[in-house]
Amino acid sequence: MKLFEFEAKEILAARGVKVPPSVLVFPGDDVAAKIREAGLEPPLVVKSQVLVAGRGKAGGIKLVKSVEEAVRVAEELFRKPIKGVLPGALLIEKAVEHEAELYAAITIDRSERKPVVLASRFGGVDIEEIAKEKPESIVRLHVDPFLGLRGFEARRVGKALGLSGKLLISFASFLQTLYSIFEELDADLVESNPLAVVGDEVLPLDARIIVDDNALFRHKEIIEKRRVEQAGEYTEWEVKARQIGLPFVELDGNVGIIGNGAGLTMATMDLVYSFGGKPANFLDIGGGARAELVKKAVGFLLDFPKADRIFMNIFGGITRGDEVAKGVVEAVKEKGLKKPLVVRLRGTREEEGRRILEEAGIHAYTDPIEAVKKVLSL
Amino acid sequence: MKLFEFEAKEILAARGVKVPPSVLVFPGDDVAAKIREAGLEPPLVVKSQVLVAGRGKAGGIKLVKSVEEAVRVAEELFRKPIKGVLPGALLIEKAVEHEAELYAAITIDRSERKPVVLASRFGGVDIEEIAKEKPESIVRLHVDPFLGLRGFEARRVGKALGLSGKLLISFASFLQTLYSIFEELDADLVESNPLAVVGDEVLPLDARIIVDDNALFRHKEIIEKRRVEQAGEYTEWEVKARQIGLPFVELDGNVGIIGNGAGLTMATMDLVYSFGGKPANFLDIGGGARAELVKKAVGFLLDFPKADRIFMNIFGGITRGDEVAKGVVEAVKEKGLKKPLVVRLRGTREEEGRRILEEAGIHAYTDPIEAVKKVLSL
Amino acid sequence: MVVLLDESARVIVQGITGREGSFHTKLMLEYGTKVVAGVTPGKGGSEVHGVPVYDSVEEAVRKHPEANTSIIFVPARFAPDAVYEAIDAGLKLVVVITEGIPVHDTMKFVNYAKKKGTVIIGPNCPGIISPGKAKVGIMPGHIFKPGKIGVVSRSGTLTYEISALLGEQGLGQSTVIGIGGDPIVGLTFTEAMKLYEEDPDTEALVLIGEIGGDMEERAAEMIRRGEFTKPVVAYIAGRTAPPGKRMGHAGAIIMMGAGTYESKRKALESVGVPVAETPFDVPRLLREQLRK
Amino acid sequence: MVVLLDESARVIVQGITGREGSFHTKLMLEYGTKVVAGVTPGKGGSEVHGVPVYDSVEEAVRKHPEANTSIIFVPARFAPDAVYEAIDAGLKLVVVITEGIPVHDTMKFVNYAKKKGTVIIGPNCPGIISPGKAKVGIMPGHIFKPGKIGVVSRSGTLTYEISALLGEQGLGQSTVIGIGGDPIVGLTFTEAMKLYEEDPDTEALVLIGEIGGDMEERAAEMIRRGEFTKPVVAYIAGRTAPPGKRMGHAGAIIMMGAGTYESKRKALESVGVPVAETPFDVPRLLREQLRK
Repeated sequence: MKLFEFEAKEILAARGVKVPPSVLVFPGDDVAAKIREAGLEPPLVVKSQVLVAGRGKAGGIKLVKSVEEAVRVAEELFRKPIKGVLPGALLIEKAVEHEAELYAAITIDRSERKPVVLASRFGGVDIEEIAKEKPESIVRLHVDPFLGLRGFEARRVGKALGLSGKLLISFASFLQTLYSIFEELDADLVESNPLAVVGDEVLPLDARIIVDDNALFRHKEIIEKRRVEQAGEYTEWEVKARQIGLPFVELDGNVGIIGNGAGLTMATMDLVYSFGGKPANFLDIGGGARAELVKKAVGFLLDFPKADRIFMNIFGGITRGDEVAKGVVEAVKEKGLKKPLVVRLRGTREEEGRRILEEAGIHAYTDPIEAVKKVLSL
Repeated sequence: MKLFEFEAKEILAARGVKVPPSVLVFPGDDVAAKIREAGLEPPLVVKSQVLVAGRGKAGGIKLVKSVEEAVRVAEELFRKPIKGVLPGALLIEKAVEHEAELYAAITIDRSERKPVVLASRFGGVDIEEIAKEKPESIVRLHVDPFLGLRGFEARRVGKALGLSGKLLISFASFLQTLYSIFEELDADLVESNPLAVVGDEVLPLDARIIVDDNALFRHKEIIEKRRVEQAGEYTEWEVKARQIGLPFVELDGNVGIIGNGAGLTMATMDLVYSFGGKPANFLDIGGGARAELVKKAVGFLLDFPKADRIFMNIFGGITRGDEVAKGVVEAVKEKGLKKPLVVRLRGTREEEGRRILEEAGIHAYTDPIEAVKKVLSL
Repeated sequence: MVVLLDESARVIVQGITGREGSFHTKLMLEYGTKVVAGVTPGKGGSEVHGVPVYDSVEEAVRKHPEANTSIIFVPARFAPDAVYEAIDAGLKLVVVITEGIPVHDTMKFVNYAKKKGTVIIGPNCPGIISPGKAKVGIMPGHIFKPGKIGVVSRSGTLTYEISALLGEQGLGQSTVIGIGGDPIVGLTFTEAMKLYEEDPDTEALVLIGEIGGDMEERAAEMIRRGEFTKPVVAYIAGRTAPPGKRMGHAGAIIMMGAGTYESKRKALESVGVPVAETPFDVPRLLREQLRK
Repeated sequence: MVVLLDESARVIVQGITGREGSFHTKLMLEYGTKVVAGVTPGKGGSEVHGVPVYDSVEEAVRKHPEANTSIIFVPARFAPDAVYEAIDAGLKLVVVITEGIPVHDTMKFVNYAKKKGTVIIGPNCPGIISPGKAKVGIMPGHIFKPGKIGVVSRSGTLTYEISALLGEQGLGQSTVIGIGGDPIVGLTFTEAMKLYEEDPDTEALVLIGEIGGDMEERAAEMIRRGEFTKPVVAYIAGRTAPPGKRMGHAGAIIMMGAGTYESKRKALESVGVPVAETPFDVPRLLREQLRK
């Protein structure tokens, strides 16, 4: 679960980190009044609270010189989708003069299977570019997950960035706070970019936290506190899918895709692509799906307008062919066969599944190549 | 810092542990009304909220059969000092029928330098007696402080007590909660005795938590939340001493004691005792005490009525003799030499200190034996 | 010999009384796997498909000292504890089927296992099978045929798909390992490859990768260093997955610019490993490699 | 040879720029201790009494590879980090003067040090002195005289008191260790005794104990097992401290019925160790032991 910038900053502030003074505004708010109440003096920064990467480059962050300009820009940003998603709120923040912009993050190094601190003196711009062009400028430090990030390790990172004196202490203490958030919130990523240098101290101008979805049961307070709903992260159809519990990702093409298992579903997309088609989505029914779930998934794609045809690719291991077939037949019965549906079915209870589908007038392929050619020819 | 029973039970309940229904009453409360509001039906248990050991045996816990009796007993307990201290509150609790009483605690094993789980099937009575008479009935399990108490280890303890089925799971989960409190609150001790067995579940009838004083800076919320002040743990003069920051313990004798360092102060008490005297207190000015602190300590004992004489024993290491002497002289100047004061002074800046004292008419001994004989002869 | 698993496996099923645990115990027994004990805390003393159930792994091992392997079906919240229990009881191979374990928990128990010398497969994996010898996992056993090809995969269903294709074309398998789809897994590609390299019964290897992470790049690096010398064919799922989008599980997030399809393909091809366009091209490419 | 500390000690002072750190650096230098570097994060580049200051122990050790010992004056909240830093930098003896460290923190770094092979003295201790050779601590150096008696103590001021008495009566000391008054300390009586047993320059040992804990009982047990064979005299403070009351620091709480004065005295006397009635009886008892 990705947290919004303002949520991440609230979490930092609750742990004693100084963040720029700001106010959160919602659609319909009297923006000028809110700015005055918060005692914010221009220049200000108006920031679209969306959860897509590259928000700044996409025009979601604007510097304004007056309250009037802030009001005008806020109206504009509320109506401006960033990479397809509209913000549920805007963060209006005091623009802070600063001497330098650093980068600091804690994430998990999958290969080392340890937490890793990443830091750079060149924050603020696209850190991925920096990582490619000047890999030596990225400082990495692995952390023993049973010991946590100790103070001297945090200072070692700061020293490697060339910091000294009080700024070194401020940076190290900030890193330790990031780590404590990383650990306490089961985060996949805790990041500040840019992390400004203001005199002897660091000040996070932006902050990102991604909490491990699998650990959310331990962090109900995050969900309970959320003031901005799904908006800001998902498209309209993705929101619908999440509401009925389907792991669905919207894409740009026209071929609806259903598979079982993330790997096979991705492979199915790749197959469509390599035969000249373009997938409209990713939809994985997982392992051991029952008829009910299959019905829901197929029904959803029958409704999903971007998909003008559906390609369903199932290789049953713990997923049973008969359950899959029953689900497909029920979905078609309920929604009607509004668009072409090609099914490829193999694995456990393949024959029974095939029979159920054929009885309902749906042909089930064995060979996926044959099936993909068919679906693209329609 | 010792937590009251009701505080410990609030902490357990906040972590999802079921505790007996109860209500906390303060002096002046309408006890009958409070019991009714809380929906408690007799039989009830009225418990004096004091922090001394052996509260039950000293008459601080009473079973009552009616609300009227509860009111009467509450009035009585509010006026009844337990080992010298009056309760600031009473906990009135539903008396719970139960099949057995266990003992469970987490503390620190100093020798192994690890957390240790202690558990017994024979809770409820004096566990120290059980530990002496049937040491084999106490189950001990050491915990790796970097891993914490893992579920299977907690179940191993339960199995060793002879538990099985759902009761085993309930007990193990209770132990893990105790451990999480032990760890999160930096506790010296987290204990439940008796821990009742009610059907398939455990239910703490009593609970004790002692938080490491050195770690209180991490747990300000505990101090902020405290509803019952010092009362219940310290005598009147101990409370006064704490208010001015002196580590003072009241004892039964008549010889006021001041020393530097806990070891030397205890040794000074022992010395007084072995020459036939009885110490009135323990008061340690610690290492490197300045004149200001010495003045405060001497002044305090000059006022303390139980002490009819004062024996001050200083061996200066980082503590300087001149600073000690200055403090003594100032205290005597302010309070007057209300009672005999014998000073033994050695170590760093011994001569200067001696000179300052002699100028003020106070003789300073070098030999502690001579000094102790003198103080006891007065 | 085969990799990690053969007829000598004596298996404890942790979480044996649950729906999945009980069902797959039956299937493992039918396949011929020697399941010697089950564990479900609080249910000690019962039986599942003739397998005795204990309250703890410690007890199970005491009663069945020949036990050397564990498979875990315990729900995500309790699975990390089950892993520690298996490690501390001295079991040398632990297969974690459970899906949805918080990654911080996995990170910790995987580090712990390493220190203690236990091999973890998974979590969120189909398990391991040495066809005809033993299966410790949830894969449909009949799909796999005995042979000389090793398969190591980040994806469950793709493993079945590709192993079935291989079998149909006479390319049976020595050992097939589904290492799991989570961001952190106990056994990585390179660690598995070390074992396949040493296994005389494995002639060639199929690597089934996915976008995200850098396990495929590290596999290529290992081949470049000459530490893996047998023929390899790879397939990588997710070529058309857009960057930054979650593809169903965290194993497929692309982060920090690393782990793209192109990066993985380039790395593997640069060390002479052909990368199949679709899963269905794998058998053909493998035959070509074996002919060389 | 002496125990743990001799002229070869090359010392780093952590927290050197603080009031205590700077003051005692001066006294240690005056005593002849070779203080080679100081550390205060953020103050690297300065100097204290001619000792160069660095931002980290790592840096200090890089510049002064002969460093082998550290003494820590860092405030309680930051002291555990300083201990880990010293251990990770490879220092083999770390003396923790700091008072008031949470016992959970101490428990962790002491366990960590053990794994890494570093000896911790303290926390909340006066340090260690080998009279005439080196002093790594805060004790007044002039009190101690070189000789053949080992002193190991849980109390600071009692150590000074008793060492001074010994010195006055011609009983100089080989090494005096104040192990610290906290509930958990890095070096226990028995661990120290192992070192004194092996030290040819120590002829007899004075144990200065306190009520609480069971270190004195364990010392007696060690003597019973024949693992410590030199003459021993003990003094135990707190005979008249009432049970269950806190006597100034947590080291003196009596818990769970163990650790009473009587239990300690009985244990020691049962293995032939005389327990002095007062600190002032120690020299006489020691002479009697040495005469045997």
